[in-house]
Amino acid sequence: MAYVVMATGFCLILIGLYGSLSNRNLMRMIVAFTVADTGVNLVIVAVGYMSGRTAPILDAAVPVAEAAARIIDPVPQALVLTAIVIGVGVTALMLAYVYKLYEAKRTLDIGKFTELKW
Amino acid sequence: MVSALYIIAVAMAAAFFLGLLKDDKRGLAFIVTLATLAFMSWVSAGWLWAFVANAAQPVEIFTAGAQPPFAINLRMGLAEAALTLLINLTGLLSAIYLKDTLLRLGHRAMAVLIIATMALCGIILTRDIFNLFVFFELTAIATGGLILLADENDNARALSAGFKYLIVSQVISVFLLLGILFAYHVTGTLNIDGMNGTQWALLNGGAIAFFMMFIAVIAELKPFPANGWALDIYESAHPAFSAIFSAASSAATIFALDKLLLVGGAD
Amino acid sequence: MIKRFAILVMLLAVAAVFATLTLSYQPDAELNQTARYYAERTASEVGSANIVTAIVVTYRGLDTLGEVTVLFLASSIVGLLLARGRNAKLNPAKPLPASELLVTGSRLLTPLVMLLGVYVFVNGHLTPGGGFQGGSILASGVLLMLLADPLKHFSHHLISALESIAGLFYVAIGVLGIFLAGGFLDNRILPIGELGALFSAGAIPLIYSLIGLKVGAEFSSILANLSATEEL
Amino acid sequence: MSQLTTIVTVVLCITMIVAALMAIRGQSVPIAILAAGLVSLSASVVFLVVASPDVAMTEAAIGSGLTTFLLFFVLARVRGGEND
Repeated sequence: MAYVVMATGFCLILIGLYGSLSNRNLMRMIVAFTVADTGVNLVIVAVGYMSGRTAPILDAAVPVAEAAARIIDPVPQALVLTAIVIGVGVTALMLAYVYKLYEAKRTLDIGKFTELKW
Repeated sequence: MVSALYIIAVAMAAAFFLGLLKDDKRGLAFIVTLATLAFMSWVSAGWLWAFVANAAQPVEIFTAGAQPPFAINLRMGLAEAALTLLINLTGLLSAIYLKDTLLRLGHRAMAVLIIATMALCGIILTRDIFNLFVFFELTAIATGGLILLADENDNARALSAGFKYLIVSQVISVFLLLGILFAYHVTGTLNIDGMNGTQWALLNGGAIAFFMMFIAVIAELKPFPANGWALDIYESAHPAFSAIFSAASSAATIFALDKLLLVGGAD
Repeated sequence: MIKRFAILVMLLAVAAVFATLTLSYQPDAELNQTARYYAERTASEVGSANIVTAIVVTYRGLDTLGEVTVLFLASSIVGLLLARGRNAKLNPAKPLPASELLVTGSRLLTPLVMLLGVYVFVNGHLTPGGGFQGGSILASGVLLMLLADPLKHFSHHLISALESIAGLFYVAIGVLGIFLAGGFLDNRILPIGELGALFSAGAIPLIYSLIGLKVGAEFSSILANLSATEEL
Repeated sequence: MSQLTTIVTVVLCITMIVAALMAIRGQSVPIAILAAGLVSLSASVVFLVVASPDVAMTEAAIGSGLTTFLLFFVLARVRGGEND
């Protein structure tokens, strides 16, 4: 199970990176980055997964005594929470940039901003 | 000596406080900015003096009342004190030099400047690799914001340089995050000192995880192939910001690289 | 064409790295030392039923503080970026009024969405969910109001005031942790209470509610700034 | 791990990969954004299957909800340059 989810996560990252680097339209780059971020989150959660165990919530079903034997690794989940919100923060910032770039040059093609070296 | 944690706590409190001020109180906001940056420089100067003059021992600062491998800890040693002093002074001097731009742009730009300086100090102080990643992201976003301090006329160039910078920092953070995660999976801890003990890098998959983290942080230093877009940032951004961007963030990134070498087992 | 070929070659190298990572990965049978510590000690030390919340708010509290600052930065910079253009044009084009269905629907739904958001971040330490999820649900409630009435002028100062007050309280609670309890952001400044009760786990409900308000305010300010822009 | 959840996970993973390909290859940008939203949505269901409810809620609320809306909101503002 963990292998399936991890392999999918890695495929999403590759697809996202290819999409963002090969597209010329700014909006498509950002959409591809969103896909890459989702892929990274999938891989992170897949690494913390142990088959046959349950979610790290202590309640009637998982009493404190047997917690260590029955829950999966909670640390990657805490990291993914932070990674998702950072991804949204950067995406919102990039979208504001796209709006201002379009306002300045009336085009979304990254090639048109050619006064730069790249 | 004031605990080094106050560099981070006071900087955040000041940035959030600036949000409270009305838009017309920009003079007061600027004074608060200068006071915060001066306080941060004073704290790190105090530590530097403690280490140089009366040879104090490096201090570990624990958070959340738990031992380091299970909570985040910061270390204030001689190197950290000197580097944070460099960064805070750079922030303070560029705030003074940026006076008219900051007053024109209002309290939001000042909050961004304070948080950028705090994030760079955080990269140096923290002993936890995921915390290092969070501070790297903070620096990347703050740099994306500070580029806009450029003057009005060549706005398009600053914007496109900023956009390219954000794209490259997104790609770097993908690899850094994966590297951190597989390092955690192999060693079982996120703490830099905890990782240093076991020669984990040679175990299964550990070498690749370390290699990914290493490459990501080196890419942060903007070496030769990636310096196309970095040059444009220097040209289009405000000279004071170029000072922060080149001196302070490179110093912080090199120190982070040194910590990562520690992780790899190179003692 | 060359550029595309170069990208493909680079991605092939990256794919090879990922493949070796996947193949050499073995899920470990037992929790490693950090996860075992959290599994055993959360109930006694922190008192939160949701272990992930205990890690996010208390054990790795500095991460979450940095996290909230990332969102604060994003909303400030978006405000900085979009505010400059706005005062240039004084009379925004009149957007078409929202349809009747949307207005009445959102009038009914917005309070429910807000209630759900508050429920999610108040019970962060008991059930899955917390500040980030509750805050984004709050923001989608504000979003519904924005869609229903595009011309409704959101007072940016109120949103940024709420955001700053929540942030200041969060840092104050953090610093309070140094004096009253073990360290910065330690949640034992309030009694831990017994596991599973609403007012348990020390300051975690308080901290997560502040984070929920702050994240909700930040997303709303990003959306309000974006909605105040004109169609180009 | 019961057969059903494995099948559900495999089906969801395949939809994610197909949607991701559509997201970068889509004929028009709105279709690409919808495909990215679908990727996030099925990712949050996979998170549930992999026993991490917190992450599933976050991914659903922020990943597919807010991000998709932000993208559509800015796309509406930047309509002109869509197909170059």
